[in-house]
Amino acid sequence: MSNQSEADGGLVARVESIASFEHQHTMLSRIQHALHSNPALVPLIVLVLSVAVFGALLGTKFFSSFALTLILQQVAIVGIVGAAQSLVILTAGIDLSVGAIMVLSSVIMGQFTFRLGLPPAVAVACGLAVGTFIGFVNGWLVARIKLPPFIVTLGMWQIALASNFLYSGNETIRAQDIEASAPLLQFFGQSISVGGAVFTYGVIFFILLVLVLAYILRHTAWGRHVYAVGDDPEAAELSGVNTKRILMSVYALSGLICAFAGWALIGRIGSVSPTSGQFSNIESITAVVIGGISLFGGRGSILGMFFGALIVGVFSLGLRLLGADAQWTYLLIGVLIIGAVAVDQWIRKVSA
Amino acid sequence: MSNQSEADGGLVARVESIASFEHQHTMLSRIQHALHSNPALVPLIVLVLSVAVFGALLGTKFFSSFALTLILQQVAIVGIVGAAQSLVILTAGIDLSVGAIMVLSSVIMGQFTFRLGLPPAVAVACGLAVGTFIGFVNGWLVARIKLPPFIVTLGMWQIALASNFLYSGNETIRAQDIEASAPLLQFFGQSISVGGAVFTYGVIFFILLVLVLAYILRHTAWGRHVYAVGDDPEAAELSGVNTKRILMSVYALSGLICAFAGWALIGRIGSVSPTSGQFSNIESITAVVIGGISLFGGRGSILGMFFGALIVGVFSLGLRLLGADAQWTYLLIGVLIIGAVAVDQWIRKVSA
Amino acid sequence: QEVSACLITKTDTNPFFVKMKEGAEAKAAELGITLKSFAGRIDGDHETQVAAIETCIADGASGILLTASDTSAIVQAVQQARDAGLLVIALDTPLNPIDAADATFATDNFLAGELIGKWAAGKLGAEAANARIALLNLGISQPTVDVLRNQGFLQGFGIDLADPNKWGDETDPRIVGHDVTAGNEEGGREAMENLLVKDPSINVVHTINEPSAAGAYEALKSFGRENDVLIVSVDGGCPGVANVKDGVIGATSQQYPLQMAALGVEAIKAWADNGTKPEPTPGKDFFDTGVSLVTDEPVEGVESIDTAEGEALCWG
Amino acid sequence: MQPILSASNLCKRYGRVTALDNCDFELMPGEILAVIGDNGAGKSSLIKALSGAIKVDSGDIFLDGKKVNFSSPIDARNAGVETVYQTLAMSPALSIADNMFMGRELRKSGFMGKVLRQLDRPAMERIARQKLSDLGLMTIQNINQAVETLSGGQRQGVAVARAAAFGSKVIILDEPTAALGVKESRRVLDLILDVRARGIPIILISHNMPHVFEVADRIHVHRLGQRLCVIDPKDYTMSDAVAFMTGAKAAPGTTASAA
Amino acid sequence: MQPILSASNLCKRYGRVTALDNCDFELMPGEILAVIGDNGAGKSSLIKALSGAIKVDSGDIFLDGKKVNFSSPIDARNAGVETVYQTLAMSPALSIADNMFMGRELRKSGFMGKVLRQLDRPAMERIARQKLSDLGLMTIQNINQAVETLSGGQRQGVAVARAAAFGSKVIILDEPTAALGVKESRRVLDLILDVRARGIPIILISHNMPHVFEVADRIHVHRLGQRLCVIDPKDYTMSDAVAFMTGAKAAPGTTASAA
Ligand SMILES: Nc1ncnc2c1ncn2[C@@H]1O[C@H](COP(=O)(O)OP(=O)(O)OP(=O)(O)O)[C@@H](O)[C@H]1O
Ligand SMILES: Nc1ncnc2c1ncn2[C@@H]1O[C@H](COP(=O)(O)OP(=O)(O)OP(=O)(O)O)[C@@H](O)[C@H]1O
Ligand SMILES: [Mg+2]
Ligand SMILES: [Mg+2]
Repeated sequence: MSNQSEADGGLVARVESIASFEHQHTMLSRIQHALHSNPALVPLIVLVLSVAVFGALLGTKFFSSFALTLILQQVAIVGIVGAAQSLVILTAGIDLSVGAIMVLSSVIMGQFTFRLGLPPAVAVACGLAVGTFIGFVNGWLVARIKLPPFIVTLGMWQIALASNFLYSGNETIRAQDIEASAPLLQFFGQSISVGGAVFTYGVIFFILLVLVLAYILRHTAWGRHVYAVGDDPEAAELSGVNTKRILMSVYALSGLICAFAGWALIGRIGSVSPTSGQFSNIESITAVVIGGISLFGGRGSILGMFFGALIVGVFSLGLRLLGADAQWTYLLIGVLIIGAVAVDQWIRKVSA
Repeated sequence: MSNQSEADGGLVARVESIASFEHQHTMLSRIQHALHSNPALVPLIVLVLSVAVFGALLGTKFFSSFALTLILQQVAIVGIVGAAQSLVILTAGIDLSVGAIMVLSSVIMGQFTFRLGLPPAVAVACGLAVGTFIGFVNGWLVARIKLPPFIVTLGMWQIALASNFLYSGNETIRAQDIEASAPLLQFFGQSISVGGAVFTYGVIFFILLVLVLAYILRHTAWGRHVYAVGDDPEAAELSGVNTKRILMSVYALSGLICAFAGWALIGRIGSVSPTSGQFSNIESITAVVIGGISLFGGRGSILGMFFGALIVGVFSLGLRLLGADAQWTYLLIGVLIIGAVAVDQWIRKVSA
Repeated sequence: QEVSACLITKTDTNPFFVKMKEGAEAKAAELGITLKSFAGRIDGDHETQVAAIETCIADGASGILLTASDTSAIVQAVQQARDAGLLVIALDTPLNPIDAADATFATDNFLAGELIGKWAAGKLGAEAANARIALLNLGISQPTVDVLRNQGFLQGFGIDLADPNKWGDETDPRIVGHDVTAGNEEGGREAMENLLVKDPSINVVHTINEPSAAGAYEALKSFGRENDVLIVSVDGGCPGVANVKDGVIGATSQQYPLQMAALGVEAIKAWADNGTKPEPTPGKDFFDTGVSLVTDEPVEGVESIDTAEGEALCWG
Repeated sequence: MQPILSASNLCKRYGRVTALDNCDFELMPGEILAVIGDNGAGKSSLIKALSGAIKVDSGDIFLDGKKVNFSSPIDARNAGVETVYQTLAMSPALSIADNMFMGRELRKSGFMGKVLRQLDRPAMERIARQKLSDLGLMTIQNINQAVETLSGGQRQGVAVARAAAFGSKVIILDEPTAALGVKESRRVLDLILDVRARGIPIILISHNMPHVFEVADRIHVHRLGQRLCVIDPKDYTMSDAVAFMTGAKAAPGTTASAA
Repeated sequence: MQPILSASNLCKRYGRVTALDNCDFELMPGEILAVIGDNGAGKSSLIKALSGAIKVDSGDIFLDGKKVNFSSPIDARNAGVETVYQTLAMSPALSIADNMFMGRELRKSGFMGKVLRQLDRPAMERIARQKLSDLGLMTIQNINQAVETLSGGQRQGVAVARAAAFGSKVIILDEPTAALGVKESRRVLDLILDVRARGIPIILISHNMPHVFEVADRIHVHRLGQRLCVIDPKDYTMSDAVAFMTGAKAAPGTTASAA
């Protein structure tokens, strides 16, 4: 027809075999490939190494089922909040209000029970609802009004925190009172012991939450859409993802998870204290980033966050047990945050 | 030659006029265009409006040259740090260590003078050098080791802050002592008054710094490269920008500016206190983002940051004067942060 | 067997706690005890304190010296430690309830506030009825010390407290306003500026601690008001006492952290050696380590020491 | 006959730039309509307007004679209009299979799918590989490769395969062969003809005149944000078409403007 | 005659994918060398290796007979090798003029330029507009427009204009006309011939066989990460070239492999 066909003439006898190159399948290249395709593996290795190092330095004081499960208890709250943070960061957002939502929800659970006299179950439900609602407002502002997540949640952080102080009247509800009249609030503080290992319900909830979210992110359409939105929102929108709905559901879910964290917090400290959680945002972001989730969205896995939270917990407890004083501990954690990510980067480079 | 030329035949008599559409040049469309092409204009408008509103509500108590220059004094430190932050954020980074660098530098200036007995000028130079060095280390880790800026500066924040407390022994150097033996340290605290308006040297430095940086970013090759690196580092690299050198120079400059902020801080609070500046990072980021600089890099202007810092200052003082108590002020500032950016977004949408 | 003890302070950046730590370390070295110190990151950070208590239990310490950031919220963790056989001594701030700890060595912060309140009222004399008061507090989360000092001051000055468990709910017209300082110079200066613009006639300033007082003074200086405003504060650190001497601060209530810490370490040693617990001050439910008003301008009816004596006793 | 997709008087301005200037458009059932025009003439803007990716300032769009108002590409897709954008619209970090099924993932049957809403990955991967093979994209070695690791041409192939697999009413292709090799381009042209044979009309934007003249039933010539004319490739030569589109010759049905 | 740019035994692997597999390469002075090959054959990888944009796993590169080791595109540019990448390498938020002069900005003369290092914007804008006009990119209405607001073809035009303006030793073009219209493509081909007339050799990657056969002096056929053969366009037809590149015919100088 046209001259293009002149060139196309060469296609008549074309060979239709699939192009293939040789592959070397050495042990090393397999490990590299595994590391590359499982972003959570690197933090896991860092975690195992750090447990081993502290175990060697501290002996059974550290390397006991009691101490190791203690770490789990210590990171559970940050970890639950970190799960919420992971979802938001995967969409290329950031949630600075997580800690404020958590503490406001716990205060509502406590005050609704003690000040308003609601049954604890209802108060808990109210707390969860408020957390979800605040998250939803965040999501609405981000998705509909198209405000930057950093600003939205920065504002919401201040709003929720101030509301928390104003509403609670800076009043702590004592553990004894809660135990006596509303033990449901301390639900996540109960524990089961196996040998020396102590698993509080909060820890169990944390682990289950991570597993469920890992499943959802990996194996459902919603999960893939969360990644797509974080990766390139415009492309996601053009290729048929309802980005607004995804964003709003992510922020609302994040709020709900934070409210659960607030409930778990009551279990952990026994009481309801409005001054809790002031560093939750920075700590949860630390866990997320050490866990290998990209702050630019779309890359990483929530299991990485789990290991990231544990790495911080291991370093904190280990250094404290080594007797480092607080400032030295902060200094070393600073060094180790950079170090952990540098190792991660190095491994990825080798495997690239 | 080939058939492609068959199509090209149509080009022989091609018309070589520049394509042009009609343009409507209404007043409104000009304003819209101006808003669109000057990202700093929107925060400026928000600023002017908020000054007008508070002025109307509060009268001369607020709308006096004294009160307005007081706001400048109150935002000068955050603003200087915000200038450093702006540079880093324009490269799509973030610097959480700004506050820590600032306070560590100021402690070094103070302690080198009083503990080591160095001449104040030398001590100041040492403080500036240390700030620059820490910034450079940040830059090196970001550019060479390719670690995420959030993580690098999160770690550096903890390291610098802990070093600050460890080195200073939490010891405050009193204003009276400094005044007596090393007034150079308080240089930025001196002021000139014009009518009721009071301009401290710190404020003047802040304004000059913003103007100089605005010039550099707009009118030098280095400035354009900063934008290019933030916009798309890979494209910048491929099109001939030495991205590593740009990143390192940006972080080092940021460190230097923070060290200057530390010096200015001594001028403002009179004394050298290791507990200052704990929220500088979040406050400077707030100013930057309210000022319309994108956290994803490459977009925005440092003048916007200037107005952003002032907006926060105006709201803080205005709300106080309206009688809002501290907790309510926090809450309202939260609302207003979101509101200011929503207005910004709305104006941009109209003009798009 | 080696005896080890833990010191857990609210923060390790406030000179007050730094001194407390130094006192405890000196005593521990003297008695041959291993001391590990922990701290929250900011005032109100009780979660880090809980983690620290757990660390001490895991570490097998004999006792804990604790200045609680949230006096109620920490109780459950303290109970856990006591159940594990550790002696828990509250330093500086009593727990809520006070018997949640085995013993309490504390300054009476309310009394500390009351002393400076009375002094300020006495200094103004009849003018006290028309005073214009600025209150520079710690933070919007209203930590316990913050409330105790603030309310103590107001009580001493003769102002109705409304709810004594929080600041900011008083309606007395003499109060110009409250602001928060984060307990440092920077916050002190900005808070003072805000309140001065709001009402330039301020003539009495209560500050939560001496660094915020120093900041407030800088603000007053820039307004040209440094000579006609009374600043009162609490702490009694050496820079603070020097500031009293220089006339920056009118009066300050001095506390004795070194003594608290030393007593605490001795108590733990005794507990580890023979299981004895310390006794409270007769007539009080805690061991009062005392507080004294430091000023060079004593007023009638308020007991005080001068700055020379204050400097001899100051801590840092 | 009624056009299946049509538009009248579309206008779209970007700041000072006018991308669509009272543009009309008509696509007849079962035809391949090529859209040609200079760079920046507004072709992509036109099809973005048709597929709901941008909101026009004014003008109406009709599908099957009924006025439609697509507020997003999802609406258009649900109405059966499938588009390959010039920018491809892929999520770089996700796999080829994920991208192909984005927004219409297959779920497992039974409990896993209904209750746990688990994706049927094996099925999605199988179908994805099948579609790519149909296009002759044999050099893709691994269907779970992230899209960002593909060559430019491979990416384009994936996008075209996606549209061809799912379009039910109209398929819009914005320069689908720009980055493709000779072999792959030929496959795409074959595929376009296949799709027409299935009765689905296609809008093809292309700068490749031989391709356009080979497959198009009608050619919409776009110039300065407007439809200049619609020509039948059998009545005009490539040279004529290029002359119209660059303004060298007056378009049929318009008064003369240039020599 | 000595090749101006040559390479031997280049290897590059991405994870499990082999992009370059012992590839050789030779560019003679003053010639236009076309590189053709299937999508994913490794053409872009080859020129990225030559221009310092990627580090090869092994192999050597020679410029003017001397072994070179470009560690970044800047090195290559400083040595006079200018490249238009397939991804174009532009900063979307910056203006056309900024992008054209990225990395070699003009400074004002005198105090403003020497001491204050101020850019000479008017000059840069003038030259940028000039270069674009030479390419016939007339639809660009505003030289200070951000690159992200340009149509795909306009962007490509800007990238080509940049390379042509600054290349002094070798110019490499990776599919420079892929998104260009008929008129603009013709301009690029004219420009390529102009550049050769100035004595500067060009490497042209293209899938457009008519273009290739029109301008190329020699054709490097790339297949499966290797140089399959180099042919003279006067000795073979397009059909032959396509057959070599897709493996349908054995390449000249190799033993037979397919019918
Ligand atoms: N988002 C945008 N913002 C501003 N201007 C835009 C935007 N998108 C397109 N334009 C402008 O609108 C005009 C039409 O662009 P469009 O992409 O529709 O052209 P096109 O005909 O598809 O060109 P090509 O053949 O090069 O793809 C161009 O001048 C372009 O610069
Ligand atoms: N960054 C990368 N990571 C992983 N694989 C890559 C990367 N870049 C290229 N590849 C792979 O290397 C092979 C060669 O890619 P290359 O881009 O060189 O092909 P090409 O010949 O330029 O193709 P096209 O004509 O489509 O542009 C492809 O299989 C591609 O998937
Ligand atoms: Mg287009
Ligand atoms: Mg290529």
